[in-house]
Amino acid sequence: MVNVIFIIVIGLGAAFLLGLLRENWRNAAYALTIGSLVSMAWIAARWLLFFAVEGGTTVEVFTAGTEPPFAINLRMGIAEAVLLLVVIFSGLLSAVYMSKSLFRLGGRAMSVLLVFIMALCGIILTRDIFNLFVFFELAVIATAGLLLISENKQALSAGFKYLIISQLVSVFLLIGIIFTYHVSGSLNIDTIAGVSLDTMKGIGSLAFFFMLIAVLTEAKPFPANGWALDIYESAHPAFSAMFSAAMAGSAAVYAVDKLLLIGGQQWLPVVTAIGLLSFVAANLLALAQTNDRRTLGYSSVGQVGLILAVIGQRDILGDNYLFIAGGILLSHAVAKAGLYWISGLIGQRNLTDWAVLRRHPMLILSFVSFIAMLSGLPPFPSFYAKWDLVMILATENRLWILAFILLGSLLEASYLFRWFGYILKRETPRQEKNEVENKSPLLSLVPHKLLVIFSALATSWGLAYLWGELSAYDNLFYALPLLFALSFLLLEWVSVWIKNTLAIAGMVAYFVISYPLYDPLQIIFAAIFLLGGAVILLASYHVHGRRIGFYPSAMLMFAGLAMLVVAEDSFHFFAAWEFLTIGSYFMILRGKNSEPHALSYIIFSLGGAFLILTGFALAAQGVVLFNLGSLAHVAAPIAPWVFLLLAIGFMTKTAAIGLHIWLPGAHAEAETDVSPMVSGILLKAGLFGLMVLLMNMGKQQLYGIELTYVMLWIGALTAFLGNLMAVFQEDAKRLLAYSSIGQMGYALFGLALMNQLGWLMALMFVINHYIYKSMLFLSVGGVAKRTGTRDMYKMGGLIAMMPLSFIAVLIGIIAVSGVPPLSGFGGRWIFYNAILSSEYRLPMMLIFISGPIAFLYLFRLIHTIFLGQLKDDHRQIKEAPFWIMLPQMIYVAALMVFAVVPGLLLRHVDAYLSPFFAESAARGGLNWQGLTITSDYGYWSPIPIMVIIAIIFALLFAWLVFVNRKAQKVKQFNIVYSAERPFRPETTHFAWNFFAPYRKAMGFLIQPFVTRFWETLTELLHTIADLFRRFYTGNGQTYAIQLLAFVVVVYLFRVEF
Amino acid sequence: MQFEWIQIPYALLTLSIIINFGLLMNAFVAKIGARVGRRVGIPIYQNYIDLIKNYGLRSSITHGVMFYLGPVFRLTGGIGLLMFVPTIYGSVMFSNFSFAGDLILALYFIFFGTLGMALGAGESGHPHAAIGVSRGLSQVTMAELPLALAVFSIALQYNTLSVTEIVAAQQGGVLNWTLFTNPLAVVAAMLSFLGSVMRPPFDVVLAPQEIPIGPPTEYHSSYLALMQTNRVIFPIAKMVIFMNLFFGGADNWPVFFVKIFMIYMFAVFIGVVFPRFRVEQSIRWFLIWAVPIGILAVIVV
Amino acid sequence: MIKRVIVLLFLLGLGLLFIAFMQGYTPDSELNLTGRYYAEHTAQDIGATNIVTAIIVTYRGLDTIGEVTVLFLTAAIVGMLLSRGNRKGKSLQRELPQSGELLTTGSYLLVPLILLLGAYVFINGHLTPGGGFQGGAIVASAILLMLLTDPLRHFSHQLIAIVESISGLLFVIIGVLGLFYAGGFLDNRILPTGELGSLFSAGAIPVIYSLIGLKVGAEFSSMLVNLSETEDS
Amino acid sequence: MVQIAMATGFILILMGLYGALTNHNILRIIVSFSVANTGVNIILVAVGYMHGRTAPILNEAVPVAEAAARIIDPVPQALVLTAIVIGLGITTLMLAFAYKLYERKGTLDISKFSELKW
Repeated sequence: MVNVIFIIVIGLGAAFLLGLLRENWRNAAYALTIGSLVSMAWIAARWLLFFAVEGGTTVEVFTAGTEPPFAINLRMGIAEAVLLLVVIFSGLLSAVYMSKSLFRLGGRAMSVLLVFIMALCGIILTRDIFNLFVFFELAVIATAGLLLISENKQALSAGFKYLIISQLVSVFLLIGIIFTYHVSGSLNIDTIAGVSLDTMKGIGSLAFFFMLIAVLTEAKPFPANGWALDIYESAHPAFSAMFSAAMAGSAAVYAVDKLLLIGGQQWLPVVTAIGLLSFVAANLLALAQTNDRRTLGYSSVGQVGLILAVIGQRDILGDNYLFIAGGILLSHAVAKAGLYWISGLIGQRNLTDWAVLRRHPMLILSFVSFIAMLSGLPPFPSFYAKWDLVMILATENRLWILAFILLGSLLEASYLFRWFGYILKRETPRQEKNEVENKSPLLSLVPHKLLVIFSALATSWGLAYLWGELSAYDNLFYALPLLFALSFLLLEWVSVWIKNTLAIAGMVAYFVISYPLYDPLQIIFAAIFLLGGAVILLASYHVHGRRIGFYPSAMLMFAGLAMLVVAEDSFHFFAAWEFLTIGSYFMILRGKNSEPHALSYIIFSLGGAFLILTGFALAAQGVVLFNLGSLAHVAAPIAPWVFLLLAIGFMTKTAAIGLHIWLPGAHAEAETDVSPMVSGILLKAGLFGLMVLLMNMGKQQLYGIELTYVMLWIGALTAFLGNLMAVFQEDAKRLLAYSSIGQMGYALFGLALMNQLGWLMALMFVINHYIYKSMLFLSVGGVAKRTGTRDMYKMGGLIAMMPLSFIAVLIGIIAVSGVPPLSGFGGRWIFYNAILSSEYRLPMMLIFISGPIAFLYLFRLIHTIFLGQLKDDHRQIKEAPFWIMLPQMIYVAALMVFAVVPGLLLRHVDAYLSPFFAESAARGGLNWQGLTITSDYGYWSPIPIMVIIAIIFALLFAWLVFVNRKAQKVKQFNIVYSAERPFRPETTHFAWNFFAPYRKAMGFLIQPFVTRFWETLTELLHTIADLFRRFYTGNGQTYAIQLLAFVVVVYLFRVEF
Repeated sequence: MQFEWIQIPYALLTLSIIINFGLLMNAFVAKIGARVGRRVGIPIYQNYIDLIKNYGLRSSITHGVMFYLGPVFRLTGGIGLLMFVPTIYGSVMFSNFSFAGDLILALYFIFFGTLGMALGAGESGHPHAAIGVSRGLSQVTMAELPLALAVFSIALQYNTLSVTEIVAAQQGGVLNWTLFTNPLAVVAAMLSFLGSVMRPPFDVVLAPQEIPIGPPTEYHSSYLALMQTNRVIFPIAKMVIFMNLFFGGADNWPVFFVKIFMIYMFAVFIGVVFPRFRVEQSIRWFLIWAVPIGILAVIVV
Repeated sequence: MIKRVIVLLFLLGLGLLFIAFMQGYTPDSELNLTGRYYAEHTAQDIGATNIVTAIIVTYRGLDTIGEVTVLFLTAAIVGMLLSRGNRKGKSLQRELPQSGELLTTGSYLLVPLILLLGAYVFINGHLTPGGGFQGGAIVASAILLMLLTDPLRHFSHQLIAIVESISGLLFVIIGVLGLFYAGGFLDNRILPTGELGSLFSAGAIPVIYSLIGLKVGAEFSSMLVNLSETEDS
Repeated sequence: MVQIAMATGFILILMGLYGALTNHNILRIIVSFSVANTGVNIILVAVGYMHGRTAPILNEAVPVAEAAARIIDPVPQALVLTAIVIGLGITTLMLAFAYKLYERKGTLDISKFSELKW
C-alpha cells in the first residue's frame, strides 16, 4: 500500500517541477499534470479498494517521525478515500476538460491546479486544526488563481470578492484556533475532542464557534454566500465543477464534520439549522434565476446545505451516516460537476439557450441523469440516501427537519425540471450571421469535453448500482421491469417497428410470467397496466422513424407500474412510484406545447410523492423493510397522520379537486398515443395506492373527523366539478381530461364508501375508465391528427369522413354516460347499491348531479366533432391511421363483452374483497348466480337488457330502412333555413360555447379558484425569490458585511438554544 | 322471474294499450287546453290521423346514418323504458320484462332515447336542432336531479330498488302510498316531472317561437312518425314509474288510466298557468326550489 | 451612512465576543501538554536549539511546506495575472527621474551585505532566532533595494523560477527521504542530529531551512519584480 | 501585559475590519485587512506569552533540563510565522488583483465592480 502522504507529495512535487519546465514545453507540462493526477487517483483508489473490499481498517499516518498530537498526522479511512477520489477525479476530469485553457496559460496554471487539488486532499486528510487552516488558505489562493482561467472578464472581480471574504474567514479561523489551542493545549482534533468537555465551555466553546463558523463559511451557507455565486457564475465551468463538487461539496463539509468531533453533540443543531436554511433558501432563490451557471451555483449551495443538514443529524443516523451522507454527497458531486461540464459546451448563458442540446440524445440523457440525481430520484444514490434519511428523521420525530428537507427538494426539482423543459421545448437559439465572428458558437462539441461528461454519466449509473448494492434493500437494478426499460436506451438506434414489437412482447410476457403471483385485485390492475398498455402501444405503430426518447420513458413508466402492483414493502412501492412518475413525465413532456403542463405535473407528483414518503416513514418507525400490510398495525396517535399523508399523496395522482390543475394540460397536450396511456392507465396507479392504503388502514379519525368521510366529500366534489368543467371546454382533449378528473372522483368516492360494493364500483370504474377513456383519447387524437386542431368548433360533420372513429366515440360516450346497455351502466348500478348501504347521504347529492352533467360534455364531444356541418378544409380528410383505429376497435369489442358478462372479471374480485369487509355492518357483495346479478336491494341482468334493446332497435331500424329504402343523402346545406341557403359551414355549425345558457346558470361554480390559488402561490414564491436575491448586491464589501452579520447572528441564535 | 316466450305477446299487448291510451289522452288534453283558451280544439281522433298520415308518407331525403338512427334510438328508448317497468302490479301478464333490471335501469334508460335523438338531430346539420339539444340537455340535467334524489330517498325508505317491491310496500290503503309516507320525495319528484314533459314553463327546448320546433327541426314523414309515437309512449312510460313509486301503482287498468291521467293533468295545469322559462331560469328554478326539497327528502327519510 | 451604522453595530457584536474572550482568558502558568513536550524533547530528538525552528521545520513541517506553497502559488498567480495582456513593447514610455547618487552608491555597498545577512539568518535558523522565512525576506529586500535604484532593471524570471522550483522540489524530496530513512515524512533525522548547538546539527533542518530561505527569497523577489513591472500606468 | 497585548490585537482587528467594510477604495480595504491581520498575529503571540519566561531557544541561559520551566510556549510562535506568511501571500494577491481591476475599469471603487449579482 502506498503511503497516503504521497498524494500530497506528488501534487506538490509536480507543481514545483512544472516551474522547472520551459515555458514552451506545454505538452510535457500537461502530461506531467495529468500523470500526477492519475497517480494520485490511483493511490486513492487503491486505498478505497483496501477499505471497501479487503476489509482494511483506518490508518493513521504520522509525519516528522513523531506521534500526534506533537506532530501533524493524517488519517486515511473509507470516508477519506472516497472523498479523495471525488476530489482527485473532479480535478483530473476538469484538467482534461479545460486542456485548451491550461495550454494557453502554461505551466503556472497547471501547477495552481495541482496545488488546488493537493490542498483539498490535505483538508480531507489532516487531523490538525492549524494544518487545516493552511490547506484552506492554499485552496483559497489557488481558487483565486484558477478563476483567471475563465474567459469571463468578471471572474477577476469575483476572485477579489472571494479574497476579501477569505481574509475575514482567516481572521475568524485563527482566533478560533489559537484559543482552542489555549484551552485544550493541543492542535490535534482527536486530542482536543478527547479533552474533557468542561474545557470546551465558556471561552472554549466561543473559540470553537469561531472555528466552526469559519469552516462553515467555506461551505457557502446562506446568506453569507454571495461571493460564491459570483464565482460560480463567472468561473470556467470546469473550475466551477471542482469548486462545487470537490471544494464545497467534499472538502469543506468534511472539515465541518471533523470539527464537530471537537464541538460535540451540542453544535449539531446549529449545523443542521444553517444547512437547512441554505438548502431551502438557495433553492427558493434559484427559482428566479435565468443564468445557467448561477442557477447551478444556487443549486450547489443548496445541496451543500443539505449535506450539512445531514451532518447535523449525525447523532441519530448511526451506522447509516456514511451511507446517507455519502449518497447525497456523491450524487451532488457527480451531478453538479457533470452539469457544469455540460454548460461549458454551450455558448450562451441563458437557461433557455440550453435548447441547443435537443438534437443530442446522449447529452440529454446525461442532463436527465444529473438532475434526477440532484432531485433524489431512483435509482440514484441520493434516492436511497433520502429514503433512509427520511425514515430515520420520522422515527426520531424530527418532523420539522424532514419537512424542510422535502420542501427544499421540491423547490429544487421545480427549477431543474423547468430547465429540462426549456431544453426540450424552447426554440433553439439561432446564431446571428454577423455575430458569428465575435461570439462563441452556440454549442461546441469537443470530443475530450464530451468524454469528460460521459464519464460523469457512467459514474452516475455506476454509483446508482453501487448504492443499490450497499442499501439494506434489494438493488433496484435487479428488478426485471426496470432492466427491460433501461435496455431500450441501448436500442434507441433501431426503428419504431422493432422497438414497439419488443415493448409489446415484453409487457405481455411479463404479465404472463407473473400471472400466478397475482391475487385477483392485482390481476385487474396488472392487466390494465401491462395488457392494457400493450393494446395502447399498438397505436404507436403509426409513428415512423426512431422516435428517440419515447420507448425508454414509456417503458420506465410501465416498469414502475408493473413493480407497483407487486410491491410488498414501502420501499419498493415508493421506488416504483417514482419510476412511473418520471417515466410518465418524460412522455407528457413529448407533447408539442406541453412544457408548462409537464412541469406542473412533475411538481405536483413529486410533492405528492414526498407526502407518501413521509407517510411511509412515519408508519415504519424505523422498521427497515416495512411491509405494506403492517400499515394496519400502525399505532393510534400517528395512524391518522400516516393515513392523511398517504391519502393526499395518492390523491395527487388521481387529480382530486384542489390538486387537479396539472391534469388537463398534461393529458391534453400529450401525444396521440401518450394521452390514453397517462389517462387510461396512469391514473389507476393512484387508485391502486388508495386501495392498498384503505385496505390496510381502514377508517381513521383525526380530531374526531372521519377521514374517509372527508375523502367521500372530496371524491364527490371532484366528480361534480370535474364534470362541470369538462362541459365548458372547447378543446376536445381537455374535455376528456376534465372528464377523467370527474371519473376519478367517482372512483375515489366509491373507495371512500368503505363497503364492498363501493369498492366493486371503484374497480368497475377502473376497468371501464381504462377502456373508454383510452378509446376516446385515441379517437380524438386521430381526429386531431387529421384536422390539425383540437378545437371542436373548428371541426364538424366528420362522421362521413371518419366513420370508424365516430363509432368508437359513440360507443365510448354511451359507456361513459352509464346509459344501458353498455358497461358504464354496470358501474352506476353498483354505485346505487353501494350508497344504499352507506350511512353517509349528503355527499351523494353531488354525485347525483354530476351524472347528468356528463351527458352535456359527452354530447358536445360527439356532436361538434362528428355531426353538424362539415368544414370546407376537411372535405378531403381520411379516416385516422389504421394503427390508431385498431386499438379502438379492440376496445369497442371489449366494451361489448364487458357489458354483457361483467362477472367474468368482477366476481373474483368481489369474492376477494369480501373478507376485508366481513366485519362491517353493511351487507355483503353481489350474487353472481346465473344471468342475473343480484344485490341486497336490486337486480340486473346484462344479457336480457342487451337482447331486448337490440331486438327493439333492430325491428324499428329495419322498418325505417324498408320504408325509406329510396331515400338519398342530400347535400350539406339542404336544410330549412329561413328560405335561404347558408353557403359557409362556419355560420351554421352551432358549436362554440355550446352550453351558453348552462354557463349562465352554473358558471359561478367553476371560477378558477384552485388554479388561482396555485398560481398565486407560485407567483409569490417567485416574487420572494426575486426580491431576496437582490440581497446579493454584487458588492464585495456588502458580502463581507453579510458574513460578519451572519457570524454575529448565528452566535446570538446559538445562545438562545 | 325468468324469460318466457309468452312474455313477448304480453308485452305487445301492453304496448298497444298504452299507445291507444296515450293518443287519446294527448288529444283530450289538447282539447282541454283549447277550451280553456276558448277555442274549439282538435277532434279526439286527430292524433290517430296525424300518426297514420306520417307513417304513410315516404321520404327520399336523409342526412346520413345518425339522422336515420335518431328516431330509432328515440323510440327504442320509449318502448324499452315501458318494457323494463311492470305496468300493472300483481299481473304476470303486464309486468313486461322487468326481470331484466330494477329501478336504476329504468332511470338510466330514460337517457337512451334522449341521447340518440340528440345525435340524429345533430347530423341534420341544422343549427336550430343543435340549439334545441343544447337547451334540452342543459335543462334536463338539473330537472332530473330532484327525481334522482327522490328515488334515492324512497329506495332508502323501502330498502329496495325493485319496482315491484316498492309497489308492494304501498298496498293496503291510500295512506300507505309514498305520497303520504314520504311527501317530500314526492314533491321533489313531481317538480322534476314538470321539467321533463315538455310543457310550459319548461318547454323552451321545443320553443316554436324562437327555434322552430327544436331538435326535430329537420325530421319529417316517417321519421317524424316514429318520434310522434315515442311522444305518446314515453311520457306514459315515465308516469308509470311515478305511479309505481309514489302513488301506489295500479293493480288493474282502470286505476291505471285514472292515475296516469291525474299525474299528467298536474303538469298540464301548471303549464297552462305559467309562462315559459328561459334555460338558465329553469335551471335556477330547479336548483333553488326542487333540489333542496329532494335533499331534505333524502336526509329526513 | 446607514452602512457605517450597520457595520458598527455588527462590529460591536463581534467586539462583545472578543470581550468575552478577554474575560474568559486566563494565561497559562505552566506549559501545556504540547509545549511541554517540545521543551523536553526537542533537544534530544531533533537536535535544534531553536525550538520554534524545530516545530516549524519538523514537527509542523507539513504546515511549513504548505506555507512555502502559499508563496509559490502567490508568485505563480501574480505572474499569471500580470503577464496577461501585458505586452512587452509598450512597457514604459515616460522618463523616470534619476534615483540619486546616494541611493545608487549605497545600494552597491549594501546589497552584498544584505544578501550575506540573509544567508546567515537562514543557515543558522536552528540555532538562533530567525530562519528560512526571515532570511528569505532579507534576501528579497536586497532585490527591492536594487529595484528602487533602477526600476527598469531586468531580472531573469527564468532564473528566479528555477531557484524557486528546485528548492521547492528538494524540500519535498528531503521530506520523502524522511519517509524512507527516518520516522516519517519530513523527519529531519535522515542526517545525524549532531551536537546540540553546532552549525551542522539538527539533521536536515539547516538544509531544509536553507532551501526555504532560497525559495522564499526567490518568491518574494518574483512578486516584487512582477509588481514593479506593472509600473507603467 | 498579556491582556494589554490581547486588547490591542482585538482593537486592531476591529479597526481593520471597520476600515475594510466601510472604505470604498480597494487599496484602503487591502491595507485595512493588513491591519486586522496584524491584530490577529498579535493575539496569536499574546496567547503564547507567559509571564516571566524567555524565548524558546536553548542556550546557556536556558539549559535543556530546565527548558520546560523557563521558556514560553513555542507553538504560537511557530503558528504566527505561518500566519504572517500566508497573510502576506493573500495581500500580494489582492494587490495584483486590484491592479488588474484598476486596469480594466480605471477605478478602485469597490462598488463599481458589481456586475455579478443577484
